Amino acid sequence: MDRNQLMKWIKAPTKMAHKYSLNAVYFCTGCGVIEVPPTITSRWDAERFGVVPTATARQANLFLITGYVSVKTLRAIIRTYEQMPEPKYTVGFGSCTINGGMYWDSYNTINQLDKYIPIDGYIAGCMPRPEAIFVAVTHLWTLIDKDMADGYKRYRKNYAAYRANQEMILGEMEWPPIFQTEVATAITEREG
Amino acid sequence: MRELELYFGPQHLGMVGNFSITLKVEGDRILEATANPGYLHRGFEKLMEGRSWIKNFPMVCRINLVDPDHMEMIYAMGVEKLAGIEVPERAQFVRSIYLELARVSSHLFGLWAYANMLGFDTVSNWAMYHRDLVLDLFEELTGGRVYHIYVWPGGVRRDFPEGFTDRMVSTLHSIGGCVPDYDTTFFNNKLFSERARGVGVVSREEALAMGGVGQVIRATGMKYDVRKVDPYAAYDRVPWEVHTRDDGDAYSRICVVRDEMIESVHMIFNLIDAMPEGDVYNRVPNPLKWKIPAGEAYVRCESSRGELGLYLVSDGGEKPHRVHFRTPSYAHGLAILEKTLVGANIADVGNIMMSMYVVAPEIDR
Amino acid sequence: MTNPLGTRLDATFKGVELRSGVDGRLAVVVPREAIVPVLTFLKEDGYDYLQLISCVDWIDRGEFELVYLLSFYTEDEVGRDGGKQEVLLKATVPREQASAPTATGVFAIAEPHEREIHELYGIHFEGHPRLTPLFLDRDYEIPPFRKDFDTKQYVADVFDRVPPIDEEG
Amino acid sequence: MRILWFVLSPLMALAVGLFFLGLSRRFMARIQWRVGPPLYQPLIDILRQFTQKSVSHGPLFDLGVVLSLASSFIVVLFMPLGGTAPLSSSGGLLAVLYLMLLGPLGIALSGGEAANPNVSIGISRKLILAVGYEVPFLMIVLALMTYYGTISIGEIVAAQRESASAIASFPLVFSGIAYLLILPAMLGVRPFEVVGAAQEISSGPAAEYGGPYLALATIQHGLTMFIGISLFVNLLWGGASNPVVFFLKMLVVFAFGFWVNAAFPRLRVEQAVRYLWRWPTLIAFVGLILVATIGR
Amino acid sequence: MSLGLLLIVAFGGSLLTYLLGKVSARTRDAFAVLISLALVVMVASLYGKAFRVPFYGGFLGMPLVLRIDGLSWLFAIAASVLGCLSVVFSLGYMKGKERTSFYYSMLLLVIAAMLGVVLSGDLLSLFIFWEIMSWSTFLLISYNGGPALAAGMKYFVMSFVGSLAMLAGVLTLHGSFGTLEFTGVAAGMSSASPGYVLAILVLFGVAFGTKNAIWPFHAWLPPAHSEAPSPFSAVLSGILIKMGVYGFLLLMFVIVGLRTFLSLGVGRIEFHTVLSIIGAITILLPTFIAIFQNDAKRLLAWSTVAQAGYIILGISFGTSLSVAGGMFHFLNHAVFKALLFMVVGAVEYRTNGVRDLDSLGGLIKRMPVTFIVAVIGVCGLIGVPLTNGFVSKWLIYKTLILERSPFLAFAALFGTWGTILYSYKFLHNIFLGQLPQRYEDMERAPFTMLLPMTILSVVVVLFGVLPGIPLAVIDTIGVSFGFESLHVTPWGIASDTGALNTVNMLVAALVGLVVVWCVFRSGARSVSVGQADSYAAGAAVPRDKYQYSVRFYAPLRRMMAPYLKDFVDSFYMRLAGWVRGLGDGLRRIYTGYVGDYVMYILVFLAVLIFVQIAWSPW
Repeated sequence: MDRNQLMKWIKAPTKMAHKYSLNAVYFCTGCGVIEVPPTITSRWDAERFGVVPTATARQANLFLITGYVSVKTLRAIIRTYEQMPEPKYTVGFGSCTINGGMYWDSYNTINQLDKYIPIDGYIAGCMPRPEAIFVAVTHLWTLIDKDMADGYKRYRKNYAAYRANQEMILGEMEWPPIFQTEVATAITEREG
Repeated sequence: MRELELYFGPQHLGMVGNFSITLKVEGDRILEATANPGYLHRGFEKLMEGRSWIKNFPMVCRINLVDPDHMEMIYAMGVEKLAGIEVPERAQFVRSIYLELARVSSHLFGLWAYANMLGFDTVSNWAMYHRDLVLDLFEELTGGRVYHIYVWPGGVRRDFPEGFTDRMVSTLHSIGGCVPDYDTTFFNNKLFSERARGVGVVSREEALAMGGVGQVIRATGMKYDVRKVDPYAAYDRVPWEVHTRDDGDAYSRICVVRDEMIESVHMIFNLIDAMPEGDVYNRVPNPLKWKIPAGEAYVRCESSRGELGLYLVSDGGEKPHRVHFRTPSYAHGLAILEKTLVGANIADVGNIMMSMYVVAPEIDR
Repeated sequence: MTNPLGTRLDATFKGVELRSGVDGRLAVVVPREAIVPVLTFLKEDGYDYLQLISCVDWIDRGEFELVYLLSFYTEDEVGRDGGKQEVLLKATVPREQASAPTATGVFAIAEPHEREIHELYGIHFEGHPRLTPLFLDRDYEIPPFRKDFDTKQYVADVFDRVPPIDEEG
Repeated sequence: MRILWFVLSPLMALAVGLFFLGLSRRFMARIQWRVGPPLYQPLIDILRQFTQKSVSHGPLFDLGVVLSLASSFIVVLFMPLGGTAPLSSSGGLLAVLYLMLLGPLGIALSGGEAANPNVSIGISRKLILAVGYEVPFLMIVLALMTYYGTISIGEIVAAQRESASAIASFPLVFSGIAYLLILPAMLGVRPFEVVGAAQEISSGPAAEYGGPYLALATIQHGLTMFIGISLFVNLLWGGASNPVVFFLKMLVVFAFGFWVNAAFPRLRVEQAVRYLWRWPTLIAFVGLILVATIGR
Repeated sequence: MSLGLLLIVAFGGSLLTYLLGKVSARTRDAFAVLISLALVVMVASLYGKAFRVPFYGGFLGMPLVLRIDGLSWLFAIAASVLGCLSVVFSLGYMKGKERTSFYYSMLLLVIAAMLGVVLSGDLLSLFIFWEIMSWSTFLLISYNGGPALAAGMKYFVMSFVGSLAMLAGVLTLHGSFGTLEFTGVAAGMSSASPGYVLAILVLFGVAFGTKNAIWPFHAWLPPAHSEAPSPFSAVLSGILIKMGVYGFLLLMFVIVGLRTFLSLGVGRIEFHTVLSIIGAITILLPTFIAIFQNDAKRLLAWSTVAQAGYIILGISFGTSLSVAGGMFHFLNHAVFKALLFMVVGAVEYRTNGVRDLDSLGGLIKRMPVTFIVAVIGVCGLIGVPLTNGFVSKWLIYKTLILERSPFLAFAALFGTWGTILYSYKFLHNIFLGQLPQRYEDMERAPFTMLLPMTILSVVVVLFGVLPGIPLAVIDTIGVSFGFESLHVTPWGIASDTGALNTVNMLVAALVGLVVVWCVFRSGARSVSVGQADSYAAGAAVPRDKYQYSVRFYAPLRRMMAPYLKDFVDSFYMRLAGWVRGLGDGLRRIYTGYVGDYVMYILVFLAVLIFVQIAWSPW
């Protein structure tokens, strides 16, 4: 650990802990997941950087949305995302999450994921290589350092809009809104 | 009496792929299992009807992420049959080698998933590492790690590069050198066999009645393999064996996978020895304006999980009229799994599912 | 047609039409009502493997074509050359009020196939034990695999209409 | 001196427990041809979890996990860690036996309020597994207490210091072997990792824990490891005269108890119990009979 | 305070309650509470006294004597307090049920009879009160009719056998010594031959063992406990069956005498060791049967059998620690088991009689106070440190270990692990997990139910933190039996071979809890969510279907079920034809009118007198 790192640890231990303990929720949303096992096993060993998969959304703080999102999956993704404890970070994986990618004209996949949940960063490509996941992780570190990985704050702030978009596609959802919008605004104002 | 409905997937560590099983449970016994697919449904077959024959090649491999190469192969076979295109002899050999490599990589992925289900991290890490070595070979050959788009109507995209066969042989040798390690730690591990024997038993009658293929029926002692029954590529040019086990349980299935992997490596060596010189590619007409005469075809090949079929209909236009894949996981995941899980222990759901090697995107398409 | 199976089929069932097959298969076209009896007959004849039930939308002719691909399990290394022909069974269903008898009583594996066709083409299978949705989460006015369903239009109408989130607002 | 230990021994248990957690991850990584996380990774994880905003299902959900961790700390206070135990005269080993079950019970109560069947299944498995390893464990402990004629841990340690350590003396060697055989089950490592089986029941009791709850549960897991190993060192390996030696002895036992984690798959719970009731019980039973008939 | 007055108040109160019930239900309720409260006060005022008074001059030429000493005071206070709490609890529970007057008067009669049993100073009055107790108990067990009647019949048959054995014992003693007063009999026993003492012990042991439901006489208990009205189950399990313990203590240490008792045996087999082993079996088997019960009250009933095993093990092992432990455990068990039965009663009351563990769940959201007292009761049952059960079990374990009986200690300790299993199942399946929709707007338990439960739970903790209070009383009893003193301190036991200090533990626990709580609160605040927001693998939680409670210990059940057949019960059931024939005959006698029952009792007493006269040569 060099001096620079040490100073960062002393200045903002919370932020550093969030950076070096990215526990990813294990959800194989799309075909991008094929590169997740190599990433977490012997060849690339993401555990070196504290990136490990966790069993449930409650224990995680990183959501790798690996690839195209069908309507049925979107429901599960929203549920999972809302169950993750804050602060939480999302990374869209592959071109399908950006604009639909190869399935831009499919009747069952949504095209732009960030209309429904906030995304902190995207990895381009189809299929992104394991190295790209590491680039994303290091980039996420920078974002966390600069307080720019604020997807969860945006979600709270614009929850009404997000919820409206979700209901446009999914119809009625089985669970009530997790934030009362006024409450959400108040919390945001208080914490800045 | 309160019923318990337990969701196994989609967001579940025991679920490889985006799939869900709804279990109705009493105690730790499963009373009823309902497969709930569709999380990965993209309507591939509909999308392919809107794209020209050649543009579908990048599409088709994405149906199955763990074994995309057989998807390319089956589509190329269908197109070749409809358009009446001949494939050069060397290309047949190259295709066979390529597909067997794909089978090894896919089986190693299956081993990862299966060991992972049992919490056997060590073996799953090894398997994934060895799969990566195979992926390196693919990357050298085709330029892609996962999706290769290497098989082409009329042959393959390019011949083996200089020295590729030597590197392939040495890689396969180094993986093969670890087979004894796998055997001692995994296949012959007493605790493992206790865990896998007698679990998820599918009798031969059940398997056949519900359209089982691949390891599921080979584990019941049935020597059914499309590569033998309906040979394609160069599988009838070299000697090889179909491996079977007799018990029909999870242990037999995973052992069939192990034997097949070893057989594939031997087959690759034999294919390399027998490979003739020559072209690997027959020219096809301008792909952008390619019209294929009206007709229909059903082709099949043996993917890493069993028989893979394609029903292809052309109405004489630039695009296919109907594409329908018959994927092995379809029968395994929707019919056989539901039946086998009834009466099983909840601890064995992942165990049974991955021993059948159910791959979700194949089912959903 | 000098196929022995074809002759027997012709003799047993009315309205069975035999066509030259698709690469070596015996293509049999039967009326909708005869699907189950013919399938039963073929299963008893050794065709114990239903590979696929497919459906083709011939919108110009105003009908769906149900395709049953029948094969058999064999341990014979040259199964196809053993003299037994695989069978491709076809039946047409009108596009309006599309319905067909279910084959689940004959082949257990028909269940998910028919469920899928019901969902994607809207063909009702009479007597099917559970015609519940299989893949889809949304309701589509036209079943999506029909030829008159335009996916591009649908995407523009549904997914592209969802507004992006206005971060400032 | 005793007051000092009151503060020191929980801190030592915390540090060593977390060190063991980190070490176990590193250890597993090396066997799996990986580099593995840094040794202080659990610390980072706990810090991260503490600052995450989780959900609470009710007062009991909070209280149970606190109770679980607190009781684990109290158990530590009964242990002489190379010195005197702060609570040496408060019920002895019998109280420890009871307090050890408060840890799982706290988690069980807390998880029960979460209304999640995965949690309930995990707890049911935990209790069944505990019945499995308690049979040999009670036999071992009873053999020790009968042999030395006391129920105080401190006195058992002292008695071993006078003669040989228990595992090196004749009738108790059986108990020692049995303890080593059940150690993986007590630590909850594979093949006995049935409770938090992530691939089967989504990490079981921890399924609803996030944020500070998970942090506390992780610490509790570390302490469970610490207690299981330090009980062995104290009861069967003669304890130690200072904390450093004690720590080194624990390290050896840890390595012994942990290597199976990498070499075996997870068992089903009834298979695990069946194993525990076979060889370890038999050996512990032989030890107990010898102690009861021959005596000291 | 005269003992006669006490009994007159008790029995008269019972009768008056019935009569008042004809006038007004509210007056009757108030009167019943008042009477039971008066009994508590009267018994409490007798603390520390020891005397005997003749009660009735010449019943068949034998004086009936009442007496009080430490032992009978301990049982009397437990009986009266539990009786009082049970009456209070009944106010809510019995609301709207039929035949309430009969119920209250019978409940008071049972309490009066128990007081009579523990206060009687000779074997004849003991026997008379014992019979009144048995009969009125039978009437209360079969109060609900249907299966309750069958359960009552089972109880009656076994109780009858016990009574016969006791009668034979009484008559034998009278024939030998000519007196039935305890002191006189004790004097005679000290010079009797060991074989004679053993025979007497066995005869009385059958009677007391049947009442106390020790293995193999336990078969009546599970159905009886589960079918009786819950407040009475509390009395039944808490104190009534402990009359058997009282009988054992009386027999072993007062009549036979400590020294004789410990030296009794055939060859190398000592009688008290055999009894200890029976105690150990009584712990193990029922514990593991209890784990797989689906009926909350039946689970508790089996647990009662098992806990009775601890008591028998303690008192028959015969060291000062173990007897103290046994007696203390009797007291503790009375407290927490009554508490738990009341908890089930409250749940039953609010759910309209549902006590099936498979169909409840999540009631913590609706009955938080009931849940808290249930946790305390369960902790006492398990013996979690800082509850009363810990201290009594600790005493028993310690003496077993130090006296080199590791196998008995193993049975006792392992039984505790089984206790954890069924206790958690009990808690989880009723209170934890998902709340069924049909209970979503259920109310809390009424105050008359919460009050007795709260009092009992306070006692559980109080005796756990300051065990010196009851142990001081128990120690004096032990000393009067001839044991050496225990060195009781307010917070436990001082001893060289492992002391007990609960205050130390309390301080450590409080400090630990506060520190951990502070650490926990220093983390990020969590958001409160309902039960619907739970992990369901990415789906929404299915309503009503997200509770794991059916076959909670299924894997263990598969392993153990073959060995857990209650073969004693099946043995009795092999006699079913005979028993049922008898039962049918008897059922025809029961017309449902109290007057008839009273007449039957009188007839029975007449038969008794006849027997006495006819067999006067004895």
